[in-house]
Amino acid sequence: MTSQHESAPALPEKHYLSGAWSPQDWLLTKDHKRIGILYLVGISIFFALGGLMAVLIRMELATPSGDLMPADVYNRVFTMHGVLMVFFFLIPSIPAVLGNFLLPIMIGAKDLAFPKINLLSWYIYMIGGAMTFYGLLVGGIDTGWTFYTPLSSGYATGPVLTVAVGVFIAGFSSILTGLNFIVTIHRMRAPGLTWFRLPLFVWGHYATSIIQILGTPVVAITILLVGAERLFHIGVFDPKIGGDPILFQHLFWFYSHPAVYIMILPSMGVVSEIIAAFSRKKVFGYKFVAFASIGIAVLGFLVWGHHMFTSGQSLYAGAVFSFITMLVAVPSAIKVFNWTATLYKGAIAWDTPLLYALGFIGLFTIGGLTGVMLGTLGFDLHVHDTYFVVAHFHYVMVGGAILGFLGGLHYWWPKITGKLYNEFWSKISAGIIFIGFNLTFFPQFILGYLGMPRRYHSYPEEFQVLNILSSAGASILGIGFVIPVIYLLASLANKRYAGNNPWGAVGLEWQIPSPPPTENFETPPVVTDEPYTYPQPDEKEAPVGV
Amino acid sequence: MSVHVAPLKTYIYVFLALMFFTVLTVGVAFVNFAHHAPKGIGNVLNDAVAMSIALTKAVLVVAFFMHVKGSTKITPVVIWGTLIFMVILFVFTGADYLTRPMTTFVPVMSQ
Amino acid sequence: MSENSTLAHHFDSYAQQKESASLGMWVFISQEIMFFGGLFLAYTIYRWRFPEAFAYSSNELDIGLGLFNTIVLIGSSLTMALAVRNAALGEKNGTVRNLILTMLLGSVFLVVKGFEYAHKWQHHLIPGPNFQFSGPDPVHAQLFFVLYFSMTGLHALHMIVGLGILAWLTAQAAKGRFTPENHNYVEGVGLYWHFVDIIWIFLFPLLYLFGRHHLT
Amino acid sequence: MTPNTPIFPQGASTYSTEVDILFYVYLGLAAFFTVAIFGLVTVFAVKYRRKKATDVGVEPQGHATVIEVTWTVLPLILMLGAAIWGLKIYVQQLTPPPNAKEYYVVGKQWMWKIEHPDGRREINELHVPKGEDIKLKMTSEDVIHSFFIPAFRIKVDAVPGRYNTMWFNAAKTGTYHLFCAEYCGVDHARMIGRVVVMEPHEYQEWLSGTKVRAATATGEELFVAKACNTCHRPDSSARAPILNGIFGKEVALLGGKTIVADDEYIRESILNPGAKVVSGYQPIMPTFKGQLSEEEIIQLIKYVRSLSPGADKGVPKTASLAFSSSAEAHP
Ligand code: HEA
Ligand code: HEA
Ligand code: HEC
Ligand code: CUA
Ligand SMILES: [Cu+2]
Repeated sequence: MTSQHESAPALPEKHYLSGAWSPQDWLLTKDHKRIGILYLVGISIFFALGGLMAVLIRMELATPSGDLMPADVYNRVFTMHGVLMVFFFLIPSIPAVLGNFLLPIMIGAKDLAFPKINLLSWYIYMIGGAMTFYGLLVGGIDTGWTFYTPLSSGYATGPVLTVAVGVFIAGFSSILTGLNFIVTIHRMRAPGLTWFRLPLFVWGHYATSIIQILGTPVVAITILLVGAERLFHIGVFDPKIGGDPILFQHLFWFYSHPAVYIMILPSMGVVSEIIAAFSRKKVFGYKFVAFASIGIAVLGFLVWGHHMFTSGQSLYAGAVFSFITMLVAVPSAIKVFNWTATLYKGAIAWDTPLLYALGFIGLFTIGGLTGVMLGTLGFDLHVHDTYFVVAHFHYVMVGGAILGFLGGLHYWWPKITGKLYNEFWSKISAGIIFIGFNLTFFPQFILGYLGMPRRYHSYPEEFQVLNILSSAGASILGIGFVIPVIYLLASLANKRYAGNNPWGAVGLEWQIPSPPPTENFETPPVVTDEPYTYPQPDEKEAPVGV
Repeated sequence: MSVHVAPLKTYIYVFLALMFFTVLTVGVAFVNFAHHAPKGIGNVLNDAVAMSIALTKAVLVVAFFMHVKGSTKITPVVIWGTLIFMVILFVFTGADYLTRPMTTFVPVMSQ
Repeated sequence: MSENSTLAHHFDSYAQQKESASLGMWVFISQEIMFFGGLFLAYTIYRWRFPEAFAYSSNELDIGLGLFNTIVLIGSSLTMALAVRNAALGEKNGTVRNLILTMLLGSVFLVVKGFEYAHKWQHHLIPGPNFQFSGPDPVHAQLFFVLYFSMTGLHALHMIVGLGILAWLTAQAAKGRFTPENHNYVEGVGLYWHFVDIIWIFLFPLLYLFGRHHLT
Repeated sequence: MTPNTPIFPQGASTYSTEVDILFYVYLGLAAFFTVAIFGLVTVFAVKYRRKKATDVGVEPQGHATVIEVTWTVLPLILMLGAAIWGLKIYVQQLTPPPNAKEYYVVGKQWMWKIEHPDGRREINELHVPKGEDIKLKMTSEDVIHSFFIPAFRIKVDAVPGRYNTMWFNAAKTGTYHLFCAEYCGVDHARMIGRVVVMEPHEYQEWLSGTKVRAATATGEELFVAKACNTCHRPDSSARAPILNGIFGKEVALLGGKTIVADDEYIRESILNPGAKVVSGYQPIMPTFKGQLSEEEIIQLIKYVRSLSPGADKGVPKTASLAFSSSAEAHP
């Protein structure tokens, strides 16, 4: 990226970061942009914690015998890894950081509809996080992130209640964010910004919000019931009084399957933006991609039973869930194909965000295809609860969602901070992450097919070679994740300003200064164009690329 | 802006209707509809009647007390949307229970 | 749900602000419905599986108190609706009066509920080691009472929160904060209160009335 | 079918081969799509690389709906095909052949307790004869476990409060892994064991070679020891129904319903007698909850079943095809 030849852009005089910096100016801010930054701090902490747990997991699994830590410590480690990564990192990652920051700007609004609630949701998130962190400090819990009863309600040791309540609380942060987004998208769009002129990023978040509103409360009440059962030693799922543990699984997955789309849909939105910007083309099949988001959100609510094929769920229910699982893969396929088609005859600039987006497409495809395999009844009977599943979901969550998040972070970093990061290191680290990731998780597919169960602290010796590969990959991957932290932070001290539109991208967010002023727009914008309309070749436009 | 203010008596009528249905639902709870219905559906008939009455009451509250009639187009969409997902939750979970034999079974639990 | 009683800086008009507040409240209620939905589902499944246990357990509840409370709560819904109407008409005194009535009725409901709980306690109907049930199938009867306490407890919790908000709202109304143009808070709280009422409209037949016909 | 290399698991049942074939087909499909997507993305990214800073992409001409529909429908057909195939295999796994030998499995933190049809018990080991249909009926005494034999490509959860079943027909002798696949607490990773497949005659020898004397009493002894026989007496002064011949028959219950006396029903009658009272009797039977272990219950059930000779093999089908015992459809 070499956009610095024109009159060197200067930092605007007044912007959302230039205001007062006393603690209450941040901690009581109602500016969606500052709240986005607060969230960024929050999720980074939890990602680092979760990553630390991942490192411990991989160290333990380097040898077959459970020699590094006792079994119950290992169990706590992977449980906390899952809980932190899912509820405190990945679910809020893109919506609460990038969505918060960009969604109002992209639709030409001054803020989200309910700024106070937005701030409240951050506090709720942090309180939930603090409780969970406290739970971690006093030893962590060993229920698995899925909290299956009766293990979680009666048998597991540790501060299950604390962590469960932490997750319960954090759930409401997610709900409130979704609520805010829905109202904002419905009510705050700039004049002329019709639904089909919305960036796909906004569509992705709209779909995500639907899931947050309709799914999260169900898991909240479920977790509450588990907590009550633990507290009073008798409860709704308790088999001793005729309660059915499988009902817990229904309720849990009613949320937790759609929740995986909370993780991926925003990421898909980011990828759509990046692909369009870096190939300077309208996203191919814009409407198909937009509706695919909604399709995923709705169909995503109809497939949860594919996590329960071995549980004793009825055959008929299993068959229905399996078939609809195939249906839900279709909108994802539509997106993948449309992104690929967008690249066709584009003018593609190999900047770091694009590298992440391409990585996303490839790795999400692998993750998704293995998901389809898992959705196939006869096959799942073998690989359920083995490392095949672990590999599947890391491919979609790390290879998919996180790469999307990193891509978005790099893409909008100049907008958020007004600074450019180091181009060289960013490309190097993207490469390291790609290699490390595949080395970590590809061997796990094989392990799973060989039959290595997940959540195993020790394992038979014949699995060791693949496990060593995986552990080696994880250390590479870990390095790959640390480098961006360094150069992104370093860029803040950078004297080079990014300018309003370093990528030559279209979209409302690129028409305002970087970093944006507190009110976003001096004059309310009026939208007259379709999204992603790139000017035709001969017009001399923003100089970027190569 | 005080456009959608309904007359006082609307509220009173709705309240009276709600009272009527409340008393009705208590009354019919003691009638065994199974005696008057073909075997098979008889068992669920009482439940169906009670739930229909409750639904009617809910609709009254939503329509008049909560002013859905005077509100924007999107409100019914939100309500119907939510109900659809509730139905999904019930139907799919119910489908599992209805199609697997559920003989009750109290396990011996060690602990 | 609205941000402010005056026009907030990020809105262009009162209409936009009002519509946002209303949509926000509805989406919130949508969330609440799903929240209770989990419990209703559990109830449905278990009642279907253990009809006898549930019928006999249901008969332990006091239908008279249930009916009384239903009337009280619907009455409070009426006063709440009237309070909203008053606010829309700019009738400050009427608003305050009806809000106070709403709180009063809400409190009556909770007090009666408290007596019911105490009664269950005396009759050893609290699930757990001391649970005693003379009817058939005492094991599954416990399941009914677990659900009874979860559902009514959560409902009561919503009412307690509602009462707190109502107290605050009444104070605001007394200060004359609400105008015909902008009384979004009153409307929002009204929606919430009616929602709580609707939950009870379903809880009452489900918990108190089902299975009565078997046993008469 | 599967070579015994570190990359491919051992396959040792008739069923494992079918899963493998499905897997290989899937692998081909997945490889195709992965290579196609990766390939196209890379080719485009290289070929259409931005040359000048002012380059913009070329928008396609004409309608794209045909393309969109094609790449929506084609994958869908492929996937639905695979889903049907998977369903076929699954149905097969959920429908044990009628004459399968019945083994009982009880999961408990953190061990597997297994009982052979002849009453022999083992812990964490399962010896089975080759080439015979083996049915495992399982439950759990505490949390959910999952009985997983990778070489047979099957696992089924052992859930407290219900019986799930799995079946297999081992095709090769040998020793195979047995894992607990559902996370069940501290020593989940140690809840492992072996499945030993033997030639039928070896199995017979093995059975006779070891003393069968069970750790706990047999069902008949329990029936006396727990004083069941004081009420369930085959004479006219009995206060309780005679249990001879009830298994597999319909029983009339108080309240007008009927129920087929299957394992679950007998089990419930013992543990929660009040739940379903036989019409014409007083609900005086005490609960034996807390006085019997899961294994003892199985003994009692087997004993009650043995009182109905002939009925043992053919539990009538009740509601539907599913995991539970009462659902084994018989052709
Ligand atoms: C971001 C998170 C995310 C995403 C997006 C997905 C997406 C999908 N998942 Fe995944 N999944 C998880 C996270 C995710 N999953 C997690 C965390 C678990 C484990 C939970 C636990 O137990 O701890 C899990 C577990 C899981 C299971 C249960 C496995 C088991 O426990 O036995 C199943 C089974 O059906 C499944 C299926 C799918 C499917 C079909 C998709 C689909 O949406 C994928 C669709 C995408 C594609 C199909 C790729 C693109 C398409 C093409 C390139 C077209 C060509 C395709 C074909 C012709 C097929 N997932
Ligand atoms: C978003 C979700 C997410 C993410 C990102 C990850 C990331 C990783 N996961 Fe995780 N994983 C889960 C979600 C996730 N996982 C879930 C849900 C489970 C199931 C849990 C359960 O069974 O209950 C699981 C389980 C799981 C297992 C299986 C454990 C078992 O079953 O026994 C393994 C094993 O290899 C593993 C490994 C890894 C590795 C190596 C990474 C790596 O990608 C991590 C690499 C990251 C780092 C090494 C950190 C880098 C450090 C920094 C960036 C610090 C600097 C930052 C600041 C100072 C701000 N994970
Ligand atoms: C105090 C007397 C008493 C004792 C002791 C007793 N039962 Fe019963 N049992 C009954 C009565 C009475 C019934 C019928 C009413 C009912 O279903 O509860 C019954 C019913 C049953 C049934 C269902 C029979 C049918 O026809 O459907 C089974 C099975 C059973 N008992 C097994 C046992 C076993 C096994 C034991 C010992 C562990 C046992 N009973 C001990 C009194 C007893
Ligand atoms: Cu038993 Cu895991
Ligand atoms: Cu899923």
